[in-house]
Amino acid sequence: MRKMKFSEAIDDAIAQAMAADSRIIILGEDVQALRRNLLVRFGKKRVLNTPISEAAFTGAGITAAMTGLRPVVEIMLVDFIGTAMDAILNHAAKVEAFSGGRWKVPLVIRATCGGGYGDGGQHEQSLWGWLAHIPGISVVVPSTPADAGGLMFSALEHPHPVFFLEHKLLSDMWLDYLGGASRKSVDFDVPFEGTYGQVPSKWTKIPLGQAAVRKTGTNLTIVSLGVGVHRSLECSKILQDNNISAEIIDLRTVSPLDIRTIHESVSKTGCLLVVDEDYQGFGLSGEVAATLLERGLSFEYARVCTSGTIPFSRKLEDEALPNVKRILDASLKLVNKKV
Amino acid sequence: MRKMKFSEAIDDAIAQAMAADSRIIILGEDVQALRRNLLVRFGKKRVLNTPISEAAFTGAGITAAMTGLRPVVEIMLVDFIGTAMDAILNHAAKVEAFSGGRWKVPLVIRATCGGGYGDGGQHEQSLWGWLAHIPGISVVVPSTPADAGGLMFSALEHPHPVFFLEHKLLSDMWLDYLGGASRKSVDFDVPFEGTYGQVPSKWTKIPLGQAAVRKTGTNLTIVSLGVGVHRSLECSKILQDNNISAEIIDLRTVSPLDIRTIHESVSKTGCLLVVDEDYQGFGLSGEVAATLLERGLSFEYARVCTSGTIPFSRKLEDEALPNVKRILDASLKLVNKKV
Amino acid sequence: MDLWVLYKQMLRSRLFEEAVSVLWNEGLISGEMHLGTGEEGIIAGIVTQLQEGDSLALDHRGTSALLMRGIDPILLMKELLGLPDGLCSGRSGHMHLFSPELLAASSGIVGSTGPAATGFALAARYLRTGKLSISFFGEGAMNQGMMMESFNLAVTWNLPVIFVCKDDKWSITTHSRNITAGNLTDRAAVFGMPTYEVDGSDVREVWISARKCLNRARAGLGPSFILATCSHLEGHFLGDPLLRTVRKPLSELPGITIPLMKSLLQSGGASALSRLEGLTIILNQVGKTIRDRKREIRDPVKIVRKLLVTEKMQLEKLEAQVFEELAGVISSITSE
Amino acid sequence: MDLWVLYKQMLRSRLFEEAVSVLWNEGLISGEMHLGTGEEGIIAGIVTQLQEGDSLALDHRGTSALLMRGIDPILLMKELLGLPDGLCSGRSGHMHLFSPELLAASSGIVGSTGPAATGFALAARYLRTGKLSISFFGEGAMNQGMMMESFNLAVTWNLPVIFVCKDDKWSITTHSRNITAGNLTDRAAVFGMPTYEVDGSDVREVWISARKCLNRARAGLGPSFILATCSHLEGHFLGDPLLRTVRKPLSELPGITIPLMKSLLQSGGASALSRLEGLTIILNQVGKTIRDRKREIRDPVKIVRKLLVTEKMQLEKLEAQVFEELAGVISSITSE
Ligand SMILES: Cc1ncc(C[n+]2csc(CCOP(=O)(O)OP(=O)(O)O)c2C)c(N)n1
Ligand SMILES: Cc1ncc(C[n+]2csc(CCOP(=O)(O)OP(=O)(O)O)c2C)c(N)n1
Ligand SMILES: [Mg+2]
Ligand SMILES: [Mg+2]
Repeated sequence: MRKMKFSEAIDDAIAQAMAADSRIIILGEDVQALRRNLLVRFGKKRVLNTPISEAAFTGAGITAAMTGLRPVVEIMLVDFIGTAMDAILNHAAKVEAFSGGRWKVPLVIRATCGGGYGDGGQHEQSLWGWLAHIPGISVVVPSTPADAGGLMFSALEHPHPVFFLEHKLLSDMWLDYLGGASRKSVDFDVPFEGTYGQVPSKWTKIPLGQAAVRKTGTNLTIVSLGVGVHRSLECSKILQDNNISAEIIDLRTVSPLDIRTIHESVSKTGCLLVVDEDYQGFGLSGEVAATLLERGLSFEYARVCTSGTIPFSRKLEDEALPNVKRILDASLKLVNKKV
Repeated sequence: MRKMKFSEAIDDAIAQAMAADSRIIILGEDVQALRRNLLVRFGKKRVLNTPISEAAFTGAGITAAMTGLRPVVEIMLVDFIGTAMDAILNHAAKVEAFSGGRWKVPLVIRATCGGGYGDGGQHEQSLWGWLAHIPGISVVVPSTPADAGGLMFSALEHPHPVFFLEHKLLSDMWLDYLGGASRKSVDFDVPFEGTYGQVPSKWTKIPLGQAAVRKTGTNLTIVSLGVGVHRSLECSKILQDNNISAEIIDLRTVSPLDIRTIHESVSKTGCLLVVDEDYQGFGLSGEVAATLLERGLSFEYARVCTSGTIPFSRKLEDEALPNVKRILDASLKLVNKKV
Repeated sequence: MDLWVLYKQMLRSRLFEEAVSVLWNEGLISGEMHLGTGEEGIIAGIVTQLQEGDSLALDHRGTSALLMRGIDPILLMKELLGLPDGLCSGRSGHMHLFSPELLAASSGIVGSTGPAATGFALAARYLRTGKLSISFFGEGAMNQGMMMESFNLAVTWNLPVIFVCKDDKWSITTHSRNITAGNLTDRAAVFGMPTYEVDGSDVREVWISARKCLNRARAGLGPSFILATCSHLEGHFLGDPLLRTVRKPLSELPGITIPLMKSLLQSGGASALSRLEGLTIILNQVGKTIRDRKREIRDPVKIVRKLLVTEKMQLEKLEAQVFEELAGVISSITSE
Repeated sequence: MDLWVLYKQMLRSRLFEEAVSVLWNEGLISGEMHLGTGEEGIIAGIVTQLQEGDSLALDHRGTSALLMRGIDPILLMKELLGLPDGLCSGRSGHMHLFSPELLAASSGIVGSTGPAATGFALAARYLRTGKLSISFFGEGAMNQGMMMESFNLAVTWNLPVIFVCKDDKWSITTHSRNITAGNLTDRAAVFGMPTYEVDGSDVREVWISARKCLNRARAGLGPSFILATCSHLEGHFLGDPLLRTVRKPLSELPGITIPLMKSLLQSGGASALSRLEGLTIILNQVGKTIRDRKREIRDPVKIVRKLLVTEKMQLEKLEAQVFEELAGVISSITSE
């Protein structure tokens, strides 16, 4: 076992895969600087800087994947995906269906996501539920270094397009790159448990579509992902002090959604709280509820999400994102409802 | 009272608004042909053909709206919005929030949507739930000529961005333009009740966020929109023969969602079926369920949606979209569950 | 350059698409239908020169290129008919045809063949040295951002792509010149690619320019651009509203002119002059369509046939062969 | 051209942004921070010539233009600090500044000022004849599809826009020339706009070219394009990783080089030669940054100051005024 930082683990998993599979290449803006450790090991033929042309290089990644390469296309911040959305919506997600299943798109799109460092509403979105709405793509959102590496390792062998989202608040590499970490006195509410941790000495696949139960409990199921998992864990300690035992599920992948694990838990607790940093409406938080209802389950339900454009001011931002206080309030209210 | 076709009603409402408000202009690909009736009345300064540059002209529509015009930007098929998604996601939807509420974007984006005429998966998407996920934009999906005109009339006075989606199967103008209606023997399953009907002699606003109860009933609530409303109505007749009385709610706007009307109905019937032509996961069908659960309602739930890329073949397409048979099966199963 | 091969491929494509037109008009093919009739000279001049391992990014008129590239016409026709044993199991339709064997992908999104061909070429550079990709698109697509981005990307990365702009002057009902600034060949050249302008109705011209581009790409010297003019015999798509008006004025015009006149005369709106201007735009659209038709469209199939007509026997034999193939396709489908 | 006015605006902007830098480094401003220090010559040469009713589409370096356009510096500073009584109630931050009064909108999305300025100009043509809009963006943004689309759209519609490309040679850590094909001025010119290339460190050059563009736009003759070179004194953003390495090699380098060397020597991967090539790219990035620094960056504020230094009294008075304004801003905020 080794210990690694969040983004370091991802790059390390990619390095292991790249060493074994010469078809893997990385392309995106500034990747020769961002992935400099991969550049010096695998050469500039496999780590390519692109122009600021997301539509063109994402689209190119798709057909390159269709004809033998395994590209990792980097979109710095997932917020920028709007410029390449046609490639995702109408191409990456649809080629396999259009071709009657004959042609696959083994493409990884890597992007950062999430807020909590005061960068404003065009640079802190999560969008994972939004992306998952499109049939034909998987969406991965890890919350620990070990998961990040293992899921990336999986994504690189997955025969279909995978969106791999890396929460900036978990990545000191990204916070550093964006200039934030160069200062002593910034008050980002970083969940340190997610930023650094044990990873296997050799990467193996963590299957897409398998949630992890981070904490077992009996009174309440909290379903979350990314930074939300750490906020929920923090909250569960306070709940414990109030004799409320929360079970915490880390989805790890939004799509495919591990509904079995959620179902089992909610059957037991009868109470579901979804903690989702993505926008509240028409997304992940609703989908979890609907899928359980479809399976005939009856339960109390609440959600803590982001409801509007994320404000810049750290204070307003903190109130807008799912924070420990909001999760706690919602949990208490929910559990009281059940009784 | 007059009678009008679906798209004719929309254009007529726009004409009435344009005559009263000189700031309204229309821009988009081929609009000088598509809106030729408006062109000859209001001149080419107010009906502008654009290059095939969705990103540029949608983006331009936003700032034009911010500085005094009231543009109606046309995106022929909503499927093409991928190319202009950044303008929607990061600009139209966010300017007001960023400016602390000081600057508004009174923009209408008009596009066609929906399938049922065998055009394939890149040309028949609905995407209304997907668009509604983005905070800051309203999404309108009418199902009758009268609603289409009245909601467009409203959209043109709305101070925020509105996506106005026009189902192609309801619009013989669009089916004709796309070449389909020029043939005698095509078997498109057009719901004729939605294509032609009475409209007021003078347009007045139908407020955004107000659903319409198309049929009252006691055993089951069917929530739908667009073509789905007509399919559901058809289905309700068969249900009636089986002594099942369905209440049918036409959402008319996806966002804002008229949760009050839905709540009232489901409180009564205890049984909710969402019929949604948009993709099933992470969208409208889940949101309706979640919002009711949040309000503490307990009910049986099912949904009939589109689950994957829409296939080209008319037969496969018909099976993929919410058809009467699928709605009927789901309704019966749901009602039986309740008993 | 073997004119017989070229003619054969063009004729195969033409007859196939004429059959498609009949089936579509009969209502046996659903949705929109964009034919490539009129652009066969461009497609043949390029596609017949491809090698195994080359790839194709096709737009909404991909049928012709797939046929010439060697797709099984029965599979293709079955796909267009939406049959479960079609090329893509009836799931694609004519705008989204895919053949992994031929490395050919289509898209109905205008401009998307730019990125697609760029990605194909990127993979070729790693895995299939000397192979290349073709991007086919219309002149209207030149205004799509991702297309221009692709020019930049392909040149920067020095990729083996040939960008082929099929200029039929129209983007559906819009005269492209009215919405396009500057000259399109210059627009491509400014990225530092060699460019060619050819009469796409003359397959020989296309073939010769394509040859240079292909050699360049195979030698690893980077992308090039061809602008080839053409006219689409069936207008933008089957049932093209402008063509319909021109072809069947008596049945089509009343539906158009009555609401038009009503709207023209309605009180409230622009000045009389502006209204007339608006009307002029519409009349111009129709007028241009009429002139395009009258001006004896340069049909690439007829043009190449004229060059071969002296060898009557061979020509007849070839044409009989092609007819027979198509008859075989049709009967194999109808017999099932 | 009044050099005193130009110098005053540039100095106001410089001092304001230097204060921002201090506050950011103190951790009082969150997120990223892109300053405009070094591009004041470009901004001043254009913005000081604007009239009421003209509009501004600003990129991620919008502070400077807003100041020169007359924004209340207290409101602006409060916004950057995220205070509830800031320009946008603390909801925007420096990348998304909006002022409806000044018709100024910012965006952090690279390339989006193209469409934004085009839309502003469209509205101006209808509602504010003779008024125009400015699009500011970097040379990296020229590869963004929507930017090129906007060139086409603005020319086609003959709109009063001035596209201003601030060429600092860098897109974050990427040398833009490596990912850009052809010459950027030619790329704009090919759409049929007049284009100008100027040394953006010399506000006089910018002013003169801008004058021509502005006159043209006001007269209804359509868009133009200016490419103005500059260097950003603080690199891409505050805490720029390349600059940090160059400025504080001792503290920054170990964190970078140790993993780099480990990875360079790790078994499995490319040949030794390819690895060295990779390392060279990184060293080149840093090297170019060092050279940029060494080559005595042409500071536009210093350059214009030199021209005024003979009038010592007036200069001192002006500078005192500007200092005082800034001091007022700071004290007004801190006193609250
Ligand atoms: C992104 C996008 N916008 C609009 C359309 C609708 N559309 C289909 S074909 C077409 C015109 C294309 O013109 P051109 O590129 O010249 O090709 P042509 O049809 O003339 O061969 C348009 C606007 C589309 N399919 N995709
Ligand atoms: C669409 C998009 N892609 C990427 C980014 C990340 N990004 C921010 S600034 C920048 C570089 C821009 O370079 P340039 O246009 O030359 O402007 P400069 O920063 O040099 O002034 C990049 C890639 C972004 N903000 N938006
Ligand atoms: Mg064309
Ligand atoms: Mg730059």
